[in-house]
Amino acid sequence: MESLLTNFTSPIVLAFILGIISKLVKSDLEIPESIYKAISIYLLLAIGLKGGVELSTTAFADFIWPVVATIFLGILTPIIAYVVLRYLGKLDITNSAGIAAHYGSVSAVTFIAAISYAETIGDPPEGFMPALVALLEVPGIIVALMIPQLFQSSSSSLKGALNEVVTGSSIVLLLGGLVIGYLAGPVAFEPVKPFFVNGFQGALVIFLLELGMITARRLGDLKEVGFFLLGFGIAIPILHGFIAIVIGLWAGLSVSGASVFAAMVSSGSYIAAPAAVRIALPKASPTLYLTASLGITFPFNIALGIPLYYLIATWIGG
Amino acid sequence: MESLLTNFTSPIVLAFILGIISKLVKSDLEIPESIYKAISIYLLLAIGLKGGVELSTTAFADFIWPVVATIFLGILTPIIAYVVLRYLGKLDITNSAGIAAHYGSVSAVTFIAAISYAETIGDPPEGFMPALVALLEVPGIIVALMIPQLFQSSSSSLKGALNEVVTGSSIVLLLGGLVIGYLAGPVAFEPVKPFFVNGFQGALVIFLLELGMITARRLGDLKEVGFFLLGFGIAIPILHGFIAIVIGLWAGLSVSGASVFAAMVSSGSYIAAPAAVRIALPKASPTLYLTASLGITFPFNIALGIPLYYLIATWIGG
Amino acid sequence: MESLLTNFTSPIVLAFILGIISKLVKSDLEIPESIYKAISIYLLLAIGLKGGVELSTTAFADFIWPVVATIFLGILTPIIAYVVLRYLGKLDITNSAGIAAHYGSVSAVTFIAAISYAETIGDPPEGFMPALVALLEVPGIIVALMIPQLFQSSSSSLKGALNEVVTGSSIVLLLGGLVIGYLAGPVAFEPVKPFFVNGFQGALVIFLLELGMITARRLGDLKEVGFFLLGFGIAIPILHGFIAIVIGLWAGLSVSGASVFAAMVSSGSYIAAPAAVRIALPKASPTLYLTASLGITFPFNIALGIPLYYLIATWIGG
Amino acid sequence: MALTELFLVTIVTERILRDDIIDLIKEKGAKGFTITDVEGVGSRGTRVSDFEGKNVKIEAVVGRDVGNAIIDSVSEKYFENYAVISYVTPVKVIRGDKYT
Amino acid sequence: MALTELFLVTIVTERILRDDIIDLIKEKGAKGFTITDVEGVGSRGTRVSDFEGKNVKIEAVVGRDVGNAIIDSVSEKYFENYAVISYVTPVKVIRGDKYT
Amino acid sequence: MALTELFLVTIVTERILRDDIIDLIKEKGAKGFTITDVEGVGSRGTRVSDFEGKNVKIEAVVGRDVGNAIIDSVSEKYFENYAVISYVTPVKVIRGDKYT
Ligand SMILES: Nc1ncnc2c1ncn2[C@@H]1O[C@H](COP(=O)(O)O)[C@@H](O)[C@H]1O
Ligand SMILES: Nc1ncnc2c1ncn2[C@@H]1O[C@H](COP(=O)(O)O)[C@@H](O)[C@H]1O
Ligand SMILES: Nc1ncnc2c1ncn2[C@@H]1O[C@H](COP(=O)(O)O)[C@@H](O)[C@H]1O
Ligand code: NA
Ligand code: NA
Ligand code: NA
Repeated sequence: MESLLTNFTSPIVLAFILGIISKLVKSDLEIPESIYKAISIYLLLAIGLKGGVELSTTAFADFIWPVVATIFLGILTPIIAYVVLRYLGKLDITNSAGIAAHYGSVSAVTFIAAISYAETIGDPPEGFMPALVALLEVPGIIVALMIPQLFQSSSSSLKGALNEVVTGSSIVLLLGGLVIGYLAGPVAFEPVKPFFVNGFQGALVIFLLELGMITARRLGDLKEVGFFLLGFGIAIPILHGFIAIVIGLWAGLSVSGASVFAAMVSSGSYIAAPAAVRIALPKASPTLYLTASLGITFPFNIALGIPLYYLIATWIGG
Repeated sequence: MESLLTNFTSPIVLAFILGIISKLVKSDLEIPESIYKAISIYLLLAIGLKGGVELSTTAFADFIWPVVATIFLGILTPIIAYVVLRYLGKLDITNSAGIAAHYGSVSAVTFIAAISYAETIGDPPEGFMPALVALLEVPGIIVALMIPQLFQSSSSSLKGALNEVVTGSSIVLLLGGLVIGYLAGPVAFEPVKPFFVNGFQGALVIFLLELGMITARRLGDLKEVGFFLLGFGIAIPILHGFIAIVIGLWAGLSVSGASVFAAMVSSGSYIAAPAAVRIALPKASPTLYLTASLGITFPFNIALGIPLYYLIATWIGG
Repeated sequence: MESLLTNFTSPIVLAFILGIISKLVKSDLEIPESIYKAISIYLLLAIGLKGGVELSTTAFADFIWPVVATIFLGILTPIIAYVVLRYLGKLDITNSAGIAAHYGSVSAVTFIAAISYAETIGDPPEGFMPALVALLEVPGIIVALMIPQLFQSSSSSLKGALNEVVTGSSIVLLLGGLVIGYLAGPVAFEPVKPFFVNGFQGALVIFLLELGMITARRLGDLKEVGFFLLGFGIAIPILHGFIAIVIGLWAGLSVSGASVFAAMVSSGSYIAAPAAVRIALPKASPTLYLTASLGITFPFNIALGIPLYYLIATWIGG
Repeated sequence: MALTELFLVTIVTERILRDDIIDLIKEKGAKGFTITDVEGVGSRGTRVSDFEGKNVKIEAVVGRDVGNAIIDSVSEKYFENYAVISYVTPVKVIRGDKYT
Repeated sequence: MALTELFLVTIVTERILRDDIIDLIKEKGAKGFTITDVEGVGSRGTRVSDFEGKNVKIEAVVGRDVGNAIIDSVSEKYFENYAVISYVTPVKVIRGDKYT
Repeated sequence: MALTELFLVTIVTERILRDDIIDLIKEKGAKGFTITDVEGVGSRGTRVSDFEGKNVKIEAVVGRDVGNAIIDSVSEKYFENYAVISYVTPVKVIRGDKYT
């Protein structure tokens, strides 16, 4: 419980709430788009670099099983999501697949928030977690987008969409950062460390302020999407998170690692997936998939999910 | 005297001068608008956060009187400004009220510059000062905009204007920062501290470089506005500053606190007020009120006012 | 040799390569223009400030000869470049002069990269080097642009072009920073130091990521420009670098100082010169001069030149 | 592809009027609009936006009556005290019926 | 100075379609184009770009046939599922022959 | 509301020419202008701006003579060596007398 409160006194969570409020009161506050882009470039590159430096001092054996677990969940979660949407939610194939693609992929910010939560409570996860994020981003989207093809010979431009994802900026920055950090190693990383490490948490505050504002716009659509999706957006992350914790611990992750793993697996992508789905499944409603992943699951994870996964992980694995 | 020189070797003041020069020599140097906006968001949020963290460890009794003093001066200063403009300056009601609104409100940057001056000379003010800035921003504008209504049943859209001010980004960021800092407290603030504290003074340098350029554009209008306004832009801040020091000390502020208080009370708003006045008093000339607050009073305070108020405060209260 | 490897594990060089790759794989990654501009403002101001602070504690005698050497090379290098282009390369007068202007001036980023290379290997150069960069930027451009005037009474708007260069943002920021740093001195610089010193190397990483992307666009033009220019873009910096080392050491620079001096002298401008040449010599082909300075010489210097100059300097002067 | 004859109403004005103008054209019946950040110089120099000369350009494809209603009330409401220019161009629009 | 009668085709659409539309108009024979970042509101609310309502405006000066080819395939390909408006204006162009 | 028949002269060119073109159109008698940052592709690839393809669009509402004067000197001065397109559209302007 106490750890839940910790999360609510975190400037990151509070900034997210401030962002929502500022939109509700119709403030003219806005983070310029170029700044928003710059901060996300900075955050992705930073976790990539830090992850890479860690990898350079990690034995391959230590993260082979987490890698396997990640790929496995990247394939499993979109299928779970699809089945739930299609047969419980009675959504059509296209929208079910479109939403599933989001939950098969990952929200980098949720991951980052989970990392900084773990660090704040003094229990940092394994250093190679960023590598898993890069790994988790793509497969889920591919799986979900392929589903409609089984049922209908849709002329969906799947290739174009994948292309979009694989060369997407988040992949390039994460993988690029990982490689740079790996090649540079701790010594060469030293001089750039102040920029990428000390400023990190603060930049995250500004970023979540903006995400709060973006989320606020989505909240207006909540009534449109109906109760099922609302429940879905909360139940699925908990389910996926729970599975991720079990598998993560089994794969040898620490309690902290497993809870961060749960945060990323349970999260819904809101950059890579939307772009891919918009291209591959133009008939899928952006209002549905964006509201679910950005309007419901994201705030849930930031505010409650992250500490919750940590509690569960401690309870199972501690 | 020596403290005056200190101010002139301050990178902040020098950057401001560099900005003016770069425009005078028609350099193509320009700070992108999004960067300018980002820095002002950063600065406002930072002082808000720091103020909030301080508040979380301050006794209510310590700042109740400063709060009263702030509100009182927020009402008094626009009236003084109006009377001087209307009856000494013979300006019409609309322009008098329009300019008065600026001097009733506050320039956040002048406040920030005053804080960092105080810190540089090793005498930091009370930690709750940012709360007073948020408090001082609005009342003066309301008072000034209401004046014309007494004389003429002007159809001025007062409500729209106020709305504009109260939900303005500076208020949201200052108050938001204060609340976040207050709730987070010193411990949770620790991880974001490097970003918001260490980078602060440097970001201010870039910001004043830009403000120098903006001010330089205003200087061209100086001849248009005539000698009265030039004198007004220098005499009024000194008068308001003096009153603020006396009342501030009486309210229990330290010498340093009183001098920072003087800087904010004497300053003229150049973001909130102009927007409000443009809407509520469209007939008031922007050339007049912007030149006064941004072209005359702002540089005066940055270069001379701030150290001057500190001298006076030491002399009276030290 | 070992120092060469050091350079290839430097995050700065690796980020540059990442930038090139991200364009080759057609990633949608892009650094917003305003961010790119902001970082270059930051970098130029930062080295200016640091240089100025150093100057404030340096005896005039120590850098009078380096100053002379700089001006001398600012006049010599464009002439060498012109002769090679015109008589070996058989390029026409206009294009020869246009390209020569670039090699007569300096690339601030190459200089910055050289500085941080020297610092990384624990052998920082003299503190006044930034002053030399400011000094080196202009003369070479003037000399090169005047050459065509000797041969043809071209109606080239030389004055407009120079004006452009002298008031260019890089000069204003470098000189401005130098003066501010000089007036402020070590003590007043202290509070802004974290921002301008600690963040420096990291900001450079982002900047080179962007420069990698810009360079990648140039690479497409490589085939167009032919082998001569390719050879020129590599041979000339080595030649100029060698001359700079000899003269630099003679002028009393340390080994490290001479190698940084070589990096700046050998580099080709890609901001000031292109703008000036485009105006003064509109008939000169941007494809030629930009590909040479940005597509060939810049990457060569970043990856190989900088450590090479250091080796040569150690070999001659060590 | 059938093209409908409609009118493109363009309004360039100070940023501070952005939202008011948007409300105005919606109220007059525009089905949509496109906004561009621009800079400009005209008879009025000073702006109150942090940066002088920063304007917005608001474009709306509308039918004749809506167009007239918009420019009438824009000129009536804002011409006297604010920096604003407004002009109309005839355009041929695909699926034009959507915008009237 | 000789002016040629040509057509300015304007397309405003979601940013995500930017490159596809560029390829399309090149393929249909446009010799060049100009792109502007804009914001907009129309019949479709939601965008998938990080920021809603962010659009691009793509303008191409073309001859009659190329213009028709462009708007036909734009409307055919994108009208049903994407946020897009497209309209045509006659323009007089200097050295117009360059663009046909 | 009375509308005047005037002309909208549009010039899209490399950023580096921005100020020169502004001076030119002022000198030719334009009372004002609007500037937009745009990107573009045309017959000339390379730009010297840090970012390739970055252009400015300069629009001026002017009378016939001023318009002709502008496009004549633009094409004469800049067409040979610089990336530039220029075209004219007839527009109906409110209070048009202000701009001639
Ligand atoms: N003749 C013109 N052509 C194009 N845009 C103009 C013209 N005159 C004014 N504008 C635009 O309209 C804004 C307001 O004009 P004004 O009300 O004359 O200050 C200016 O800032 C320009 O952006
Ligand atoms: N009537 C209109 N006038 C000007 N622009 C429009 C109009 N309708 C739509 N747009 C632009 O076209 C985009 C897509 O429109 P829609 O497909 O109706 O959502 C909008 O976001 C606007 O930028
Ligand atoms: N056909 C066209 N339609 C619209 N804009 C064009 C066209 N051709 C050129 N442009 C614009 O004018 C600029 C210069 O064109 P150019 O001189 O052909 O390189 C390009 O970068 C585009 O922004
Ligand atoms: Na997921
Ligand atoms: Na005040
Ligand atoms: Na050089």
